[in-house]
Amino acid sequence: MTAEAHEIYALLAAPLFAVGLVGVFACRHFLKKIIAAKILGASAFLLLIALAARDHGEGPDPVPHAMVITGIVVAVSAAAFALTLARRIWQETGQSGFGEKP
Amino acid sequence: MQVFYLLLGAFLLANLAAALLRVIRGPGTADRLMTAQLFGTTGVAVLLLLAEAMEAAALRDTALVFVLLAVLIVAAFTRTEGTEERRPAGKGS
Amino acid sequence: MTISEGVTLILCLAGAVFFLAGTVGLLRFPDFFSRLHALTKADTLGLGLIVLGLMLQVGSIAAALKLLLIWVLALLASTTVCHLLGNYELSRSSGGEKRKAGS
Amino acid sequence: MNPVAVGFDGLLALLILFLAVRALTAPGLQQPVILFIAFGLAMALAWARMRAPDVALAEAAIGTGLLGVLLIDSLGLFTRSKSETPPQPRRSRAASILAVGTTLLLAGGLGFAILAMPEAEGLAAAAAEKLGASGVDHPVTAVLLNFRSFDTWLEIGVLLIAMWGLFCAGGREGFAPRATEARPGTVLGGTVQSLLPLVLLVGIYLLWLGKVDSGGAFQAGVVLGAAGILLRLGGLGFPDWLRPWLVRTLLLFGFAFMLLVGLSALFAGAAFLEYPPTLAGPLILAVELAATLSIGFTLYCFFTYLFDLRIHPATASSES
Repeated sequence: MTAEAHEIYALLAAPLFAVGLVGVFACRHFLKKIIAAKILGASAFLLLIALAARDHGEGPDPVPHAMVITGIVVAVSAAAFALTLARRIWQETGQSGFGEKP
Repeated sequence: MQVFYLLLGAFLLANLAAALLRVIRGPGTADRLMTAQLFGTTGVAVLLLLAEAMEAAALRDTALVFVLLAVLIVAAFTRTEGTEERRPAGKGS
Repeated sequence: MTISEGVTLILCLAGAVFFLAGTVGLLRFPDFFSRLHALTKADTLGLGLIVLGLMLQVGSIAAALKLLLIWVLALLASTTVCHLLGNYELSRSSGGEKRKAGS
Repeated sequence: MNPVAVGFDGLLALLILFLAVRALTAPGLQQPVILFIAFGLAMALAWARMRAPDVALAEAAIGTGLLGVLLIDSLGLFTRSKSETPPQPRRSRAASILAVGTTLLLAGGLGFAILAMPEAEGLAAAAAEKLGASGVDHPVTAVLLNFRSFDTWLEIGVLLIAMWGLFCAGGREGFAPRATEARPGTVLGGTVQSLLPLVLLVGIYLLWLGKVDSGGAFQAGVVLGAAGILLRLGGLGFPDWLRPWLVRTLLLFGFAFMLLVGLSALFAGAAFLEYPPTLAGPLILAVELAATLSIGFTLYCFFTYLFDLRIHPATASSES
């Protein structure tokens, strides 16, 4: 495993974060907002793991790995909750985004 | 040999990238889902190649999970579409 | 390079060719069913060849059997997915809605 | 150093970035959802490349198993009874330029910051040093269930709260137990029948593997949850014998069990959730088992609750 590979993924985290953050605000539909938030989260995980691997080379640091595994499960439960809210709003009002005319 | 496996993996990735055109063009959802399926199969192949290239046997378990759950997405889609039509309730109360 | 490595090389390359064929079919075939046909069959065969090639290289029998299991499961998944998608498209096109042929 | 490796990683990184951008800019909902599922699969490959098979396992099982299925299910809800792309006002040119500009600026700034980030010691050495006393041989499992078991406990708490949130936001507390609607003889039914034992086996295998290698409670829990989803999709409804009190017990089980273990450690004079080294192995196994059950069951409930809710909405006006 070369050091360069981790640099690539660490650098990938930057545009991913930007895309996700802008997406959270710019996308209208709830579903897309949720997807944007998930991409945002994925970029943070990516950075954690990539930096852990960069600083250690052989034998990755188990602490960030454990954190990311926990994070993935937490992120998915948050996404499930957000989806439920979005679906309820859609069923009650017919709105699929904020500030939409029903 | 390691280099060969990685090279082959990169080729399969390029394959995936090309297949994305079908997701973008559609026309139907079924067409698009087909590509998600392709991602599954090719992903398994890439994982197995990586397991060999990086000498990380644990990646084979990842591939196993990939392939076990490959059917879920499409099954969820056809089950969702198969259920009878229900309109969203009480628009604007 | 040993003989087994050579065989692996050839098998994996052949697998890659089938993956390529599947993708070309997915992109170039005019209607849904031929695309489905091209994709699900070519890819499973490609995966099978790669699995076969890699089986020669893994050290233990257990690992080789795991690879085989992965391929068998891929066959099952691919078949099921093919059936489900085909069925869906068929019922949709015969259910009054006109199927859009090609892209 | 190795141009082929750099080529592979570069290609994968570009693919991931393209999938993310396209998932958010594509019209309609189908493309974004399917591209996002592909994004998850590509991320799993990236984890594999970074020698994080534990993370790759979790991502693969969540991405293909749970989240993808939830999104596809929601897709059916949102695209129904309206045209596929609801008429939306076109975004003005200025707004698009603003969005692209902000993205580029943010990406550039963050990229610069990441490159400038100093190397850190990390905790790998500390974790490796204490591994002998943790009761397991796999460092990631040791961190999850011994060194940082407090995080894991709270994380199971988050799952519990999320399920609670689902009950509140969904408008119906609990499930609608219905008889099996299995359709014997269908291809999907047959596949589920042959896959299910294997999925369960792999779940248990992963749980067992966590002691020595990549695997453990989270991955096993996610796989077991996916097994439940498979069953639901195969036609088996929420089982009748799962009475509400049993559902609550199962949801609470992992959290309560870890709390009990933690408190008993506290009364024994140790810190909260501190295991005595001699008992660490068996205790971790017990905690893992409880955590796996709870995680798996909660994830299954996420899906089943939403799936049933879509078919049988809770709101009175749509009851038929």
